[in-house]
Amino acid sequence: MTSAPVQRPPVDTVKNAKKNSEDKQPYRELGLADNEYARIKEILGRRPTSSELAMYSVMWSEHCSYKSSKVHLRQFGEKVPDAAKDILLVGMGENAGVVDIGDGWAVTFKIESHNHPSYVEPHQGAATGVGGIVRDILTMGARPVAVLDSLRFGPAEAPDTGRVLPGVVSGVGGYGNCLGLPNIGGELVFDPTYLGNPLVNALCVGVLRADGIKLAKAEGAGSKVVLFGARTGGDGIGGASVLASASFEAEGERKRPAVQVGDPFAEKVLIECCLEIFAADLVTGIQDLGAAGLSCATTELAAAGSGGMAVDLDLAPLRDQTLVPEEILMSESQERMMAVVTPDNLAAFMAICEKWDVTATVIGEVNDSGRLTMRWHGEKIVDVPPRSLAHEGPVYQRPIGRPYDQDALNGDHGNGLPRPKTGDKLCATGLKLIASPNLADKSWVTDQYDRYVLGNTVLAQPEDAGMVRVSEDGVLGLALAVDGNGRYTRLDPYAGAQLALAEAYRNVATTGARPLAVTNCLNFGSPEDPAVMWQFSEAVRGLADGCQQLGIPVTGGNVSFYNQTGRTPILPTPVIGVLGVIDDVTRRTPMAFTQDGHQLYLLGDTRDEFGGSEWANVVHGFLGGKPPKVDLDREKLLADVLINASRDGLIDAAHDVSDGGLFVALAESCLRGTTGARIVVPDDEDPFVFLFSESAGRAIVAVPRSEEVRFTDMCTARGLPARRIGVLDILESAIEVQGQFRLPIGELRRAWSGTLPALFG
Amino acid sequence: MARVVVDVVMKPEILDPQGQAILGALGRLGIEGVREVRQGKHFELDVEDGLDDQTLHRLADTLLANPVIEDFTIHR
Amino acid sequence: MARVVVDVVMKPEILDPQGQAILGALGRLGIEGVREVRQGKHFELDVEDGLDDQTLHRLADTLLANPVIEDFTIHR
Amino acid sequence: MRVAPRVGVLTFPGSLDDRDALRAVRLAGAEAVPLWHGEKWLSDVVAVVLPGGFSYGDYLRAGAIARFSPAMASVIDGARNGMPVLGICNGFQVLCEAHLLPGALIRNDHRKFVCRDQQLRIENNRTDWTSGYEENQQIVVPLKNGEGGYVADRATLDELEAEGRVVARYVGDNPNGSYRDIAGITNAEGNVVGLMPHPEHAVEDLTGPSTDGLAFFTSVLQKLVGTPA
Ligand SMILES: Nc1ncnc2c1ncn2[C@@H]1O[C@H](COP(=O)(O)OP(=O)(O)O)[C@@H](O)[C@H]1O
Ligand SMILES: [Mg+2]
Repeated sequence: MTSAPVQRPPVDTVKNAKKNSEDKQPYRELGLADNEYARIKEILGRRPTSSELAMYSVMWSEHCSYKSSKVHLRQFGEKVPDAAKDILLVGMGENAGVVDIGDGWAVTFKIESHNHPSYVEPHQGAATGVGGIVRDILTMGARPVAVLDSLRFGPAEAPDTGRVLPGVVSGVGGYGNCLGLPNIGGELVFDPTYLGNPLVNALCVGVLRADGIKLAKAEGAGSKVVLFGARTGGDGIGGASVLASASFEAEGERKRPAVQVGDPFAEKVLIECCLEIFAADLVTGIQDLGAAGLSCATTELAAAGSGGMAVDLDLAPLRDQTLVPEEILMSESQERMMAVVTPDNLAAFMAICEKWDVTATVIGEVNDSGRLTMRWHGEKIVDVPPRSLAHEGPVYQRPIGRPYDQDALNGDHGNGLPRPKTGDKLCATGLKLIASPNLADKSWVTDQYDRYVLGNTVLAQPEDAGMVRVSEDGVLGLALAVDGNGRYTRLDPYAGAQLALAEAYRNVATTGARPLAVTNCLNFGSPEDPAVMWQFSEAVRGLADGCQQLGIPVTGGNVSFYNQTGRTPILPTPVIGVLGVIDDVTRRTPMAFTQDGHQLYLLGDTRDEFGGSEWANVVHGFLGGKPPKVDLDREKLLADVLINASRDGLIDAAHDVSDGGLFVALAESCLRGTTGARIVVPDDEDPFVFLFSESAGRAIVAVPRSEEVRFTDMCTARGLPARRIGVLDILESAIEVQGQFRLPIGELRRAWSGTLPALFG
Repeated sequence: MARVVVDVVMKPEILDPQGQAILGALGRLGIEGVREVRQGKHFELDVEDGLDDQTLHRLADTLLANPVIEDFTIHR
Repeated sequence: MARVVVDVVMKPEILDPQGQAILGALGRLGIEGVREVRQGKHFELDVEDGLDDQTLHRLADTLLANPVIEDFTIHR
Repeated sequence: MRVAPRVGVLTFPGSLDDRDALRAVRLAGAEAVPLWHGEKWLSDVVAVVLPGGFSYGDYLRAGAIARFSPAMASVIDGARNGMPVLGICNGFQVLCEAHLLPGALIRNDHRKFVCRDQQLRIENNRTDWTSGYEENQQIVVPLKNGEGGYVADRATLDELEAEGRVVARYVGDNPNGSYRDIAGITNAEGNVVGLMPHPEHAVEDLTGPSTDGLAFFTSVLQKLVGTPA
């Protein structure tokens, strides 16, 4: 024995792997199944080196390979509506989809989850979630222009919610604000099933010229592979420690953090640097480093390009000099990008990086060998066909089984739940709903987000959809809304996904924008649980069919499995983002009631539908029966009317009717505005159903008297039910439901705005 | 009454963007010879003499530091 | 190479919202016996041995602390 | 036709509201000139806006690192020679760090970032940047900051009050714990103004809560061209 200074562990080389082909490897600890490991050996004709094993394990993980969801997600591609084919410039499969919005402009947008990290370290988990999705958008060649965040937590009053929620909100805000991206919308939902498993889904949208799209491919032998941005550290490589201890002498525990800390300033600089590089047209391919870091970036670039790449891993700039190749390959350090640059462009590329003080290093070269090879200290440690990692991962048809309690759940409609019958009780029910955490004022959250930066925000929360002007010298705009409903989806996943889609679609149309495309984040429990897989497959089918019927394509998204506490899964929660376009942002329709004497119309049909409703949830803690009926043709018709009415200047305000029903919609528009409303319950309606039912396909609109005839004629001609239900009244600062109750706006506001501050300070 | 100091720093393996930003600025200030900077938090507490070490530790662990990403030291 | 620590605290007459918030949270945690909390910053620098005291002082005075509102101490 | 005066907007790494400030300058009728922190040369501009944002991430103290940039040396020279300089939000923090304005800005008392439409009272309309307002005019502009609490020692505060150097004060709830509700101050000469809220985000009906902020930019233009713009 010598007492030599700490020695670097020996590196497992390709040569070594050929020689000692039967060496035991810790593939199971890395999450690879026996058959998967066998396939790797078959692909390579030998055992993998430990670096290769690291790469296969991350690239073939559920998160990166979509092995349980792939067979279902295919429907999104297969069911792309014909009408949408020519606007879809980039479809699913790239970092984010891109749609053509006319005038030479294109938009790219995508939603992604960061659920598990946000539970462990709420602030950093949420922050890096925003950072990751912004890089996806940037990678397409776009300038990121806005973010939205969809958040779900356990019960609002639970102590752990008091830990997680403020951290998540400060993380979303801290990162997005520091990047200078306006936050224009999102969701905030509480339900007990999210207590040990919050959902943090972040959406980013970017704008680019339609001819400026960048793709993740490494083409052109001789081109340089440049790693730029932050240095690589030991972040998020908990898994690699298994490798380290098994293949190296286990000399104490290696300290590798599971938590990543974000550096929004570094990302802001990286964005500006990339945009300058794009403007000068200096890259042939580009990829962000997200999950699976360098493993993912190198294999995806190589697999999509001319097929070969040689990397010298020693050249990767490190934050921590003790990292070994396996760790470098798995590290999820934030704020990094990889570009493919022709030798001619390299000097110009480097000069821009220098201007922005961004570290940039050539770490490899594109070739036509068809192999991805990597060297470390002069030895070859990786030699793989890149497609085998990036595209040819395992695919599973997981067992599917309807949950044992589904029929019982659907069969119990809660018919016995007592309903308020008197005016006083209806009023008390309304107040209780509006003060409940899911429906209360969200400004405790949204006031922590900058909605003004960039100076193009036309609408932001609490409006139905966020809207931004595409360019400051035009009036073309885009609108975005994101919605999900776990309770509806639990009752009927096919319908629940469609209801979420319908709501986001309706929210976009309510502002006057034409819905154009869809992104989605599918948050579910374990795919190994057949009941969860049933929920998942039904939700995907529902969403794909729904998009086809509405004529808008799914352009991308994200799947998050294993959202459960112990063996109890969260409510199945597909979160749907819909993007819309508006020709003239000055014609937008806001939600606020401001004009005295305007006539209030309810569009759509109201039915006795309380399955999964906020009323059943808040008042009775009950979940059962069927969710509201889905009628997507009706949603289309409603959207057409809202869009045309906005364009022709027939309406002054509009708000969609969803959670909490008509009463909540009226309350929100009054609270946002300056007038009260006098409402008459139609003779043939039950007041409770009229006020609180959650029937889909509805909206309220305020119509100036001068436009009333034109507006109602339009509805009649198109066959959309439109009922006059009241009038706006500037002198009456109350919601008065004639013959039932009169609720002063002040009292309403106190109930609505007090809830979150009381809970979170 | 006694003065207790608690210093909180990022765990060494965790990225410290704050320290990095300062290091970058030093060049512009024309100061050479600083190799590494880490920025942490410094708390000064005035505590009654009866406050025991265990409570102090709990205080640091739950309130002053975030043990997921930070380490702390107590100087009594 | 040497480790230098610089601690920065708000001047006593400047309000310290973070310290106050911690003091408030202590009650909720059921911790008694803490009278006052002030939150400052703690810097750990790795400096070359040649770096003189004067430069270090300038570094603290111009960059690490804002003398308008903060005091600092250097521990070499 | 007279040539529009050149008003610069200085971008630091991490500046965010620089485009908005450029737009506001343009809408006011001046020529908006982007300036880069690394260049000492201020491109012949006759006034400078230091925009909002998080220069260098604001990790150390807001504005602490930006003040050392080459361009700031020229801004400081210019300011001492009477050039109009407006610091908005992060720019205000930079001006304090650079000692062009007294006091400092610290973490909001509620320790959260806050974005809201804020009512202000313009108390000093004799500065280069506020001459277009009536004295004590109330305006609404966006406020958005995490470190917006204005602090200074008592002597400084008393001096500011006595000399009428409080340019703008918060009306209604104090949003961040600023001493004496101070939202903005000026130097003794009235050419350097620092303001926490964001007038450049209240210059268009479409995107702001009002157009109340525009007068900051028309005021300086009027000063520069001598006649109403
Ligand atoms: N976490 C959040 N981030 C940003 N905006 C949010 C968030 N939560 C809710 N909002 C906004 O608050 C408003 C009301 O939300 P919600 O009632 O869920 O809208 P809707 O029912 O129309 O989908 C919307 O404008 C929404 O975008
Ligand atoms: Mg809505």
